[in-house]
Amino acid sequence: MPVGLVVVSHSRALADAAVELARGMLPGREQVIEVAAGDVDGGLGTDATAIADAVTAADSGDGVVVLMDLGSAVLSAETALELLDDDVRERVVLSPAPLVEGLVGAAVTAAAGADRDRVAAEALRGLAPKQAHLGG
Amino acid sequence: MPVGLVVVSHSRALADAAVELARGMLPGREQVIEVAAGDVDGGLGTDATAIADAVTAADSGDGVVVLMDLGSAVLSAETALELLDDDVRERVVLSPAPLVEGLVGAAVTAAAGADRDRVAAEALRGLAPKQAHLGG
Amino acid sequence: MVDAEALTAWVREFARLVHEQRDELTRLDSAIGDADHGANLDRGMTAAVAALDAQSAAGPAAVLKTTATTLIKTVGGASGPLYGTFFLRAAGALDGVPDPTDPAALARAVRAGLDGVVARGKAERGDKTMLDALGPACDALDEALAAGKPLDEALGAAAQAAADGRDATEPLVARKGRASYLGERSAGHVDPGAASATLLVQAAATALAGRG
Amino acid sequence: MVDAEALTAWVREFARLVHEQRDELTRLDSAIGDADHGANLDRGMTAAVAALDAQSAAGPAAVLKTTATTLIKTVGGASGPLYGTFFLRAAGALDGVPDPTDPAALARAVRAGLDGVVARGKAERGDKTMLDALGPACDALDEALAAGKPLDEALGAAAQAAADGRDATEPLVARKGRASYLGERSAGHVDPGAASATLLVQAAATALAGRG
Ligand SMILES: Nc1ncnc2c1ncn2[C@@H]1O[C@H](COP(=O)(O)OP(=O)(O)O)[C@@H](O)[C@H]1O
Ligand SMILES: Nc1ncnc2c1ncn2[C@@H]1O[C@H](COP(=O)(O)OP(=O)(O)O)[C@@H](O)[C@H]1O
Ligand SMILES: [Mg+2]
Ligand SMILES: [Mg+2]
Ligand SMILES: [Mg+2]
Ligand SMILES: [Mg+2]
Repeated sequence: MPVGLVVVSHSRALADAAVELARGMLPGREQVIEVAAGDVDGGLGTDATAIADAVTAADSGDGVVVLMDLGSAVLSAETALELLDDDVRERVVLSPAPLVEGLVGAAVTAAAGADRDRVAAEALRGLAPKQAHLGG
Repeated sequence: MPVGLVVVSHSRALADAAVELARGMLPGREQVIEVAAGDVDGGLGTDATAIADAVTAADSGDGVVVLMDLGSAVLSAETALELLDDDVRERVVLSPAPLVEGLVGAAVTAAAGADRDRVAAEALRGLAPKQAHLGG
Repeated sequence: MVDAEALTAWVREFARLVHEQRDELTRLDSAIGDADHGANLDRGMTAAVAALDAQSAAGPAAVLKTTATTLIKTVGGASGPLYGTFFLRAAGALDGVPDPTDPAALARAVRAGLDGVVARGKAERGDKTMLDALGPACDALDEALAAGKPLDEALGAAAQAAADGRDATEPLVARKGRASYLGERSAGHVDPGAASATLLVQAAATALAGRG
Repeated sequence: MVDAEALTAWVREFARLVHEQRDELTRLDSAIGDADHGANLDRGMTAAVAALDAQSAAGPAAVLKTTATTLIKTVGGASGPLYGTFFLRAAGALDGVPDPTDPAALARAVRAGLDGVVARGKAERGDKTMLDALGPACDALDEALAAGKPLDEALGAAAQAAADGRDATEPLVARKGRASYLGERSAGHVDPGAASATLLVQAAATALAGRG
């Protein structure tokens, strides 16, 4: 089973749009990408219990890579790990990759059947093409 | 006049949501953030003429920092520069920063009146807090 | 005796103070953050009180655990996982303790909560966060109890230490959380989380008075 | 004589071929990209033809410039700025030239366009992009004209070189554009941009035949 992905953002609209962009790279291919975004009222915020649920839904036994936007999304994702069972928790990587750019690389790599560490590594490389092109 | 920002994305929804997130950091403060996102039909894509227009709208004489998602957004932004007058072009920085994380830092810094190079530098630092926290 | 009922009273009093100070907390957050700390915490604590009301008789650890999970779910901002972790770790420290109603057990629980906030947020004291109020409060509580002071007095000292710590955040430059994006410009404002953490300690002093 | 009318015929023929091959281009892009290359380029070239129809009599450079700005605006994907830059730089190379209708001027314009694609995309030949068709086509055109061949023959050689270059992309690993995300898995498929670039050169061979 492929590695699952979870997108954590303060903004549901942002997460959904990032997933749409990443899915554009996977015409006709399957990939689990769960979203946990927005606060309980649908405003800007994050909810660790929703993140824990998304990780559980994304996990098929081969692990999950979680991408977060910034700030409290990271704190909530860490808190979500605390809510999960030990065996699930140790299959989860919280990635410091750039949310949008990292998700695209991670999605393509996960859909191709790469393992969790390779998917996470690809997410971390997310800025590489842009940096190489702009020389930044 | 503060430095203007332009968000270039394949996805209008993504750009708008990123701007909303960044504006959340600026309660009661003003900041020019123009969006050029989506193709002419509103689908996923970029349009260099729309980017050139957004840069022109964002420029108040102290320069513009442009953030792009990936791939053809970068090519379209470069093409947009080719469509602009020389004097405007040399005030524009195309930043290889992470789109979402960089925009938040750039917006806070630009709204505080920093110059173009400081705004661009802050955009490039966009991943730093997340990386420091996660140790990535 | 710091039993489940006493802890519930503490949570309620914290919710009451947060609701009362909601606009002030948001005002502080609008200077160096995103102007939502009052709304975030009021939503979270209102939900926590509702969850405790809905819950049938539970032990001390369960009261704190319910508060934790509700905050984690409903606050939305950074203070959600941070206060959530505070209550979660505090609950863990009370769990299975022979006499959780002993003031020393309360002090250990609060210390575990503080350590949780540090582990979660990776802030140090002086970074202009809630830690700058919570940390000194914990220290004052421990010192007073170690010196044989009654719980009332110890909590009073803790509340004073929290308030002093909160006020001392004003000149600091933020190094954690949203405010850190402002760099030097974050100086000159009291940290909203330090202000709400002070309410948490004041609520303990009020609600647990006479329970030692 | 490669005048404005001839260049317009070239653009029209390219649009016709792209429309005809739209599904095939998209099929290629679905294997190593995002399955939109046919739709992108068909939308762009349809708009370019409409823009030329709407434009009153214009010189050779203006025909290419209108095509360029329309593609830049309407294609949406990477091929938009790339073909847009191709036509923009080609237009620039014809601008102010004493005899823009001379085959040598056409060859210089196409070379300028190719250099523009390189400057914009920063790809090298062998990176599995449109360059792998356009580059050899340009070389073949220059060589044939330098050897004194007539334009017809030179464009025929260019079209053959483009098709060979396109076919040669199949085993390559993509190093630019979306397909590069696939790494080794991009091998075994023809590059969609190399396929459409071949149509561009074939369109020149057809539309400019007998104009040398
Ligand atoms: N890493 C951290 N460690 C400790 N406290 C933090 C940290 N990050 C933020 N805080 C506290 O959280 C408060 C802000 O809470 P809130 O406004 O609810 O969240 P957000 O910043 O996500 O909008 C800050 O004033 C600060 O005291
Ligand atoms: N940097 C580049 N240099 C040259 N050609 C490129 C580059 N990036 C992409 N291409 C070409 O563009 C084609 C894809 O075009 P298209 O599908 O319209 O854009 P997108 O990839 O944005 O969806 C590729 O097949 C390739 O030939
Ligand atoms: Mg806030
Ligand atoms: Mg917030
Ligand atoms: Mg494509
Ligand atoms: Mg595309």
